[in-house]
Parts: sequence; structure tokens; C-alpha cells
Amino acid sequence: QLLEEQFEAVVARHERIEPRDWMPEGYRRTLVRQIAQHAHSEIIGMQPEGRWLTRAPSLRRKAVLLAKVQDEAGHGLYLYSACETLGVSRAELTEMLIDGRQKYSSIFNYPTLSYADVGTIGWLVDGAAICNQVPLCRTSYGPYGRAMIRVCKEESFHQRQGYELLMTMMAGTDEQRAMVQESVDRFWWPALMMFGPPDDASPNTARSLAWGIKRNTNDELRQKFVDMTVPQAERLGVTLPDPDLRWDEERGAHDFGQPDWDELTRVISGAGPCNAERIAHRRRAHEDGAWVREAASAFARATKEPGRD
Amino acid sequence: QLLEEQFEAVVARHERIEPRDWMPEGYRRTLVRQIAQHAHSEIIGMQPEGRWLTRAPSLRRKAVLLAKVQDEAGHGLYLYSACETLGVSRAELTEMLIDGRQKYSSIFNYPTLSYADVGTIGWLVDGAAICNQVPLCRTSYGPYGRAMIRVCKEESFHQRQGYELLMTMMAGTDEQRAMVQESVDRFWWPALMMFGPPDDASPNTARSLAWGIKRNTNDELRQKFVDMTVPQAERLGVTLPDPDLRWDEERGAHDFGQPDWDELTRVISGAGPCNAERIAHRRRAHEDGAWVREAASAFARATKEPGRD
Amino acid sequence: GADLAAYCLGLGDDALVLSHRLSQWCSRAPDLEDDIAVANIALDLLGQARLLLARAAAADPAVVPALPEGSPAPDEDRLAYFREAAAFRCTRLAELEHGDFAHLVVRLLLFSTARLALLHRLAASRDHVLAAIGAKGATEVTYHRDYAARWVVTLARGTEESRRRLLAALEQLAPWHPEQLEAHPVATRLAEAGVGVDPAGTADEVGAVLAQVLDEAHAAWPEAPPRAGVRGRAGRDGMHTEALGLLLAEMQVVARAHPLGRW
Amino acid sequence: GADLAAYCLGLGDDALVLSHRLSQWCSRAPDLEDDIAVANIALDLLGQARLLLARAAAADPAVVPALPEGSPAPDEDRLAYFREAAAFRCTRLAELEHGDFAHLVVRLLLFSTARLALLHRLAASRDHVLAAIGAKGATEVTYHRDYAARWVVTLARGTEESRRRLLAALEQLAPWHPEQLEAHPVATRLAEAGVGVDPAGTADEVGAVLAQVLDEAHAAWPEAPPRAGVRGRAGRDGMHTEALGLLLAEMQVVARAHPLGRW
Repeated sequence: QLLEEQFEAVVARHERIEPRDWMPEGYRRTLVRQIAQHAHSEIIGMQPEGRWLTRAPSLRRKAVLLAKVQDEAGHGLYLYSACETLGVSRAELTEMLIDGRQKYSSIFNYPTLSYADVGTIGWLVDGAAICNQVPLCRTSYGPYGRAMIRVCKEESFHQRQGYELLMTMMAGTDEQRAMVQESVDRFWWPALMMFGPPDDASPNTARSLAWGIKRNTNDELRQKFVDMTVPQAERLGVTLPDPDLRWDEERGAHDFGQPDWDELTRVISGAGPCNAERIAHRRRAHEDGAWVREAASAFARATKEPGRD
Repeated sequence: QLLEEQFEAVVARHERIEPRDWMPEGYRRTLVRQIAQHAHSEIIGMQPEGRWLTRAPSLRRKAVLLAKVQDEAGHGLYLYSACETLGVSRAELTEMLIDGRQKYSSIFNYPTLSYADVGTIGWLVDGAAICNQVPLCRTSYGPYGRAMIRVCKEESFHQRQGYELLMTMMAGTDEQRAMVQESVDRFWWPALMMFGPPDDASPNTARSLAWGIKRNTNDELRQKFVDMTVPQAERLGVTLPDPDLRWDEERGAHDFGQPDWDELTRVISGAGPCNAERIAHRRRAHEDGAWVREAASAFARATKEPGRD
Repeated sequence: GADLAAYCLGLGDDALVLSHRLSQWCSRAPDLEDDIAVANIALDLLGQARLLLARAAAADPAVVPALPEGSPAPDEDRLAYFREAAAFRCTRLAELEHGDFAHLVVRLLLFSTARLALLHRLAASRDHVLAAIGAKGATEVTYHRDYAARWVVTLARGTEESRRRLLAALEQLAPWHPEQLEAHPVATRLAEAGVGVDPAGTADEVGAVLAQVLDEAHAAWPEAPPRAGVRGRAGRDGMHTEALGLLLAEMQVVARAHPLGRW
Repeated sequence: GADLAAYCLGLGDDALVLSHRLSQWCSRAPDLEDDIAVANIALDLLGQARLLLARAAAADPAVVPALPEGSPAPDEDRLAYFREAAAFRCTRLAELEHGDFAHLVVRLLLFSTARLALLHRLAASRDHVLAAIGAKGATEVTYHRDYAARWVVTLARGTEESRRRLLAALEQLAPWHPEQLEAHPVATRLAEAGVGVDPAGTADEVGAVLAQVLDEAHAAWPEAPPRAGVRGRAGRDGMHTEALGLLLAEMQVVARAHPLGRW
């Protein structure tokens, strides 16, 4: 009882809960689920862009993309570490990812079909991620919040790089401009879906807000993203594919159309364009690497016990 | 003794030995080795050209190449069947190929590096093969001779197709003409090596001639090939990369330089540019297919024994 | 013209792209007989693709990519080698990367069963070219389907390992099957005109054939929802998988390096 | 100029092509730490490639492929994306297709041991650009070599399976190693001028390092003859394996589709 009161007090003061502190079981479970999902998203998110590493059209872009995908692996690493402070190992989390018990962001179940997608993912997908994540730097769980600070810093760097790639392409040939527009057409709606279902269909939001795990509702964040993105699209010279998109003087915000929530449901439930391939890729890498990890453990054991080698 | 005399008499009359006939053990062994090597060459020979199936630059050429590589599989099939009449199964022969006990033509250990190679292989490699093989249609062992008749017919078709591809390319752009010349430069010497070492370094030739397995020596065939090819090269407009190549009025034949026999020795002994890759490819296909062949056998057994299914 | 061209591109690209995938098996099949059979099927499909691409070009020359003055490339090659992935109209089933031999035969079963039902009907098209393609193609694809069905049954009832692989391939590919049978505005309009076939109208027949094969294989159709597209768009709308771009990078490389080349 | 350009292309292409191969491992490594390490090595090599290709272009502009008027592609990209395979000067070791993780670390060990010996000497080049590339590169490649050596020892002494794979990779790759250390007229001439390094002069040092690693791995250098070239020509002469053409088909596809593009 006392413990629970202390916990509530820390949360209320917007201070951090640390791994050694007592926490309610539901809080821990919610955190594990959310941090794991976030970590998995970084790892699965290496694939759609990674597909273009071998086709990057300039050496500079190849280096930028390689560094970015490497950063994503790094983010996965911090976040798995944060999750391990809650008593779940990386190996367990990986198992839960590849057997489907844990999810990752639905956006990565869409295919990347042109090099412009590398830019669009940076601009829109990382942009949406940042909207989601900046408030999480103030999340109530210490290791998660600190990981997010580092992640967010790198994500905004990635976002700028993505936007800069699109800007460069828009200054190129007609084909390149068409490629950028086509890419934005494909990613706009999935990007909006990244904030999750509308608030009235999001049962866990209230609890997460109360615990200080989340700091804003899905719809608040989505609105913020749209308001932030519209002027960027104008500067870029692309059209966002939403006929209902307009500035609402009264609200001081943009009105916009609804994503296809049925499609989101299908994608989340596993029938998206790339779900099976993303998981299969991850599983194959994990299984193909098993003998290496075993060898490393065996070698570490052997060299620690000088008698055995 | 009587059997041996009968055998010699049949060979002397240039008639055929058939599977049911008695034959000397050395004759059988030599035949198995030669037919198997020939069959393996067809099968391994699918790889260098097969590499370009996915990059054939026109749909017509894609169809021609696919049909050709399919024919090679067919040739392998006849020849393995001919070999099976001598009491060695296809499975055993395949094992001997992939564990290196039996050889295949050294030419297929050279890489194919441009689409012109598809034409050059047809023109020079199939051309050399035909020189080798036409006399084999009259070989003393019946099943081998009959297989060769069919093989030779298709090979000359392939040779014409290869030559026609090169002719077409020579009528194309400068880049294409350079591609053809570069390809001929690479394949000329290896093609000459296809006839085997010079006669004075070919210890088995005499025995094979006596048995009627071979009908000509290596050097005779090589000379015939050069004489046949030089005017074709002229018509094509390419230069054969041999500064010593000239018409010898007196001999009524071309003089020509010597291939790099040390290179041939290295290639035959396994250190050629592609030996390990060719065998690894074949082994992988064989091993990857094991479960399928087992399933087919199991299913055949099960459906033959109605009680078991 | 535009509808007919789009329709022919769809059927032609299906054949072209699956033919290409099958040709990747060359020298890799479990036995020589299968190497030959698979190459044969690839050749048949390639032949169908060439006729259909030529028909598309004739129906609407605007679909044919322009090449530099003096290029001798025929229409079929311009369409095969000089279109971007997004201009291809194949269903996604045809373009998926290969897996093992079970994957090959299951895909071929799903593909050829749907295609056969379609070609049979196409033989009655008011367009004489399409009618001829339908009649000839149906004979070829009957053989493809029978080859695939025989192997599906054999693998399903062969060994434990082969059954496991066969069922895994079925599970993996079944969600891509419905796209083949989806109505599409282009096909619907051409069906009304008596020129094309609405694949949705073949669904019952296709389902019945597959049920019969699976029955003989002692297997059931997997309970898996169809794969979503992107905002409702899929292969016939030029919305493909990531695999197609890589396939085309390889397929088109020589042709594109020599737009004025003669082959 | 021509010699220096050819020499820089050789070292640059080695780095570019192996970097590309390593980037294909991205999201496929046995553990996240290795994913990060391998990407890092790929990035270092890509950086070296860019400097070396730029140096080649400066030394002899004639090696840079021409593009249509108005193309903004810098020299490094023209060289990377618009050369045919036969114009690449990398050794064949760098271009071979990947195998398993043992293959990755064995190739990296052979490659980085030879490259490190070379870069150390290059740091004393009379060409200031090459000297700087040598000095900076040596620091990077020391890390690459140590990473590879650590894994070679770990796998060799880890489990039976890992030892089997490590030895198989060693057997497979050892015949490609000598090509890295072969004297080549271009390098020999530049070495005499105090600009380049003759790789043949590094053979003893490279052999000693490898012997030390293999010793710690309880393994022996396989008895396998070096891979032949074609009529004496190998990678540095533009005579490559079949793998390079396929690698370039993928690597160059987007750049070549947009010769006037801005990226």
C-alpha cells in the first residue's frame, strides 16, 4: 500500500521510476509491451530501407542510408536494454517477435518500391515517430525515457536527411519528381495510422496516460503531425493525397480525412502486404545466427575455465 | 577367349557392341569414364549459360537460351541412360561428379562475363564439341553412338544459333562488337584446350582408338576445328587472338599457336576460375532436391501397396 | 484500346514474370526430368507473354516505352525491358521470390489453375488474337497444372518432411491466391464487351479444382485472410511487392545498357 | 596519370565492392552487435572507396565515364555506377558471393590483413592524398582485422559446428587470397616511383599475421593452389568472377535509370 502510494507520488511529480523501485505489475507489463514493440519496430524497420542499400544511387546516399540503418540497430539495442531492466531478456523478446506474440509498428508492413521511399520514410515515418516519441522522453520510467532522448536526437537527424533527399530529388528530373509524389501518395495514409486508432477506439490510452507512460492521446499526436507536415509538403512541392485536407481557421489546425481503418486492422492482424516477409526475414536471420551465438558462448565458457580448453 | 575374339571382330568390322554383349573390363571402364564425363559436361554446362537466362536482352533470345539449356539437360539424360546400360546408375554417377572422382569438360570452369559469351559458347564451344562428337556417332558402343547422333543434331543447331547471335551483335553497336571480340578473346584458347592435351601427352588415346571408342586423335580434331573456324571468324569480322595463326599452303591447313597447357593443367586439377563454384552449385541442387526424390519414392511405394496408404 | 492493352499486359506480365521465376530454377531442380519440365513450362509461359505483349502494343501503342531513334527493339522487348516496376500489371503471386521445390509446385498449381479457367473462356473472345492465345494456351497450361497437381499430391503424401514443406508452402502462398480472382474494372469492362474474361467469374471453377487436388493431397485450404494491398491497390494496379524491382533490375540490365543494341 | 588512376581504382574498387557485400548482411547478422559492427566496417570501406575513386578521377579524367550533358553526378558516382564489370579493378576475393557468417569473417580477415599491410606502407606515399588515405585507413582497417580475427578464433574454437563451418570457409576462400598479394605492373611501377605499394612486398608480413591468427584458432592454412585467371589475367586486369556482373546489375540500377538525376 505504502509502495503503491510512493509510486503514485513519483508519477504525479513527473519524476522517474527506476528499475530498483517498486512498480505495479500492470505498469511493468504495459511498459514491457510498449518498449518491446518500440524495439522490435526499430529492428524490423531496418528491412524496408535496408532493401535499398544495394541500390542507393550515389555513394553519398549509400553512406547516409547505411549509417541510418545502423542507427536503427543501435536504437533497438538501447531499447532492448531498457526492457531488460524490467526482467525480460533480449532473447525472450526476440522469440516473442518472431512467433507473433509481440507486435511492431504496422508501417513496416508496407513495401518500399522506389528510392524515393527512403526519403519519404525519413520525412513522414520518422517524422511521425518523433511526434510519438518526443513526449516519451518525459515518460515515467527512467531507462525508457533516457533511451528515448538519445533515439529522438538521432531520429530528427534522420528526418532531416530524408526531407533533404526528397528536396534534392524534387530539384532533379521530372521522373524524380513523379517518383517522390508517388511515394508520398503511398506513405501518407500509413503514416497517419502510425498514431494508432482514434481515441474513442483506443482502450489502453487512459491507463497509460495515468501512469505517465504516454503523455498525449493518439488523436492529439496525429493532429500535431498533420499540422507540422502540411507546410513541409508545400515547401517540398508535393501534394498530400487527401482531398479533405484544409486549414480550419477556427480550430487553428488542419482538418483532414480518415485513414482506411479497415486496412489498418488487416495489416495489424497479419495480412498486410509484407507482414509475413518481415517476420520470415527476422526469423531466418535469428535461426541462421544460432550456431554463431552458440559458438560465442561455448568459446567464452572455455576461455574462462582454463582447465577445459 | 572366344568372347574376346568376337568382340575384336565386331570392333574391327566397325559394328556396334551392345549392352548384352561381352566386353573387356577395360573397355567398359573406359566407356563409363568417357560417357559419364560427357554427361557431366552437359549438366555442368548448363551453368555458365544458365547464368544469363535471367539477363537475356530480348524475349526471343531468352526463349532460345532457355530451350538450349533445356536441351543440355536432355543430353545429360540420354548420356546417363547410355551409361546406365553399362551398369552404373545415375545416382552413382552424380555422386562421382560432386565428390570429384569424375571430371567434366574443363571449358565450363571458365566464367561467362557478358551476353556475347552465350553466342561464343554456341559458336566455339559447341563447335569444338561437335568436332569431338561427330566421329563418336560411329563409336563402337551402340547406346553411346545412338545418343551421340541425337546430341550432335541438336548441338549443330545450337552452334548455328550461337553464331547467328554473334552475327546479329556484330551488326549492332560498337559496344556490341567490342563485346563479341572480348568474348572471343577469352574463349578461343580454352576452346582449343577442349580437345585435350597434345597427342604426345595423351596416354589413353591409342587404347581408345584401338577399341573404336575414339575415332581421331586430339591433335587431328584440334586441327580440323581451327580450319573450320578461321573462315567463320572472318565472316563474322572478329580476330582470333593468336598471332601465329596463318594458312600453311603446303600442309593445306592452318598453323596455330599453343594454348597455355599449364593453365589447362591447373584448371583440370581443380584450380580453374570456376571449378569449385560449378561443383558447389551441382552439389547444392542435388542435396536440396534429396527430400523431393525421397518423397517421390515414398509416394510411389505407398501407392503401389494399396494396403499401406 | 487502352483497356485491351491493360488487360493484355496483365495476362502477359503474369506469364513473363512467372516464366522468369521458373527460369531461375534452371539447373537447380531435384532431378533432371524436373529441370526439363520446369524449363518447358517457363518456355510455354514466355511464348504466351510474347503474344500478349505484342497484342497490347497493337491495341494501344501508347503503352510502349519510347526508345532513342534507331533502336531496333521490337514492341515485346520494349515492354518487357523498358518499363519500370510500377508499369507492370502482373498479380503479386507471380513475382514472389522462390522458396523450395514445394513453393514452386504450389505456386504453379495456384497460378495455372486460375490461368487455365481464364484461358478456356478467352478462347471464345471476340478478339481473334486473344481467342487463339486462349485456345493454344489452355492446352499448355493444362499440362502445367497437371504437373503441379501431381507434385503437390506426391509431396503431401510422400514423407513427413515433404508434407511439412508442402503445407508450409501452401500456408505461405494461399493469401496471395485471391488477388488472381479479384474483379478489376478493366477486366469487367472487357468481359462485358465479350473480349476479356472477368476472373471473378472463374472463382467457383478454380475453387473446385483446387479442392479436388487438396482432397487428394489429404490437405485443407489454409485459413488465412487475403493479403492487403495499399489503399486497395494491388498487382493489376501496378502496386507490387519488393521482389519485383529486384527481379527487373536483373532481367533488364543488359537490354537497358544497350538501348540501340541488336540481339 | 594513367598508372596512378588504375592503382587508385584497384584499391577503391576493392573497398567499394566488399563494402557492398557487407551491406548485404545488414539486418541479417547473428546478433545486433554484429549487425552494427559489420555496417560500421562497410561504412569505413565505403569512405575509403570514395576518396580513392575521387583520386583516380583527378589523376586521369579519362577513366571517368561520360554522361549526358547536364548530369550532376560527381566523379565518384560516375566511376561507381557507370562502369561495366570489365572496367572494375577489384581482386576477385572482394566480389565473391556471401556464404554464412564464417565466410564473412574469413574473407574479412584475408582482405583486411592484406589491406592493412598495404595501407601502412601507403601512409609514406609521395602522393599526399594517398598518404592521408593510407594513414586514416590503417586505423580503420586495424579494427576490421581485429574484429575478423576475434571471430575466426571464436568460431574455430567454439563448437564442433562452428569449427566445421570456419574451416570450410577457410578452404573455400584461401585459393583467392594469393591474388591480393600478386605483383602487378601498375603497382610495381608506382612502387618504384615511391607513390604506390607493391603488394608482393607485403606477403611475408601478411603471411605472418595470418599464421598467428590461425595458430590461435588451432587451424592450418589449407593446402590449395591459387585460383587461375584467364590467360594470366585476374581481377586487377578486369577479369572477374560471374558474381560481379550480378552485383553491379543491382547496385547500378537506379543510378543508370536516371543519368540526369540528382540524389
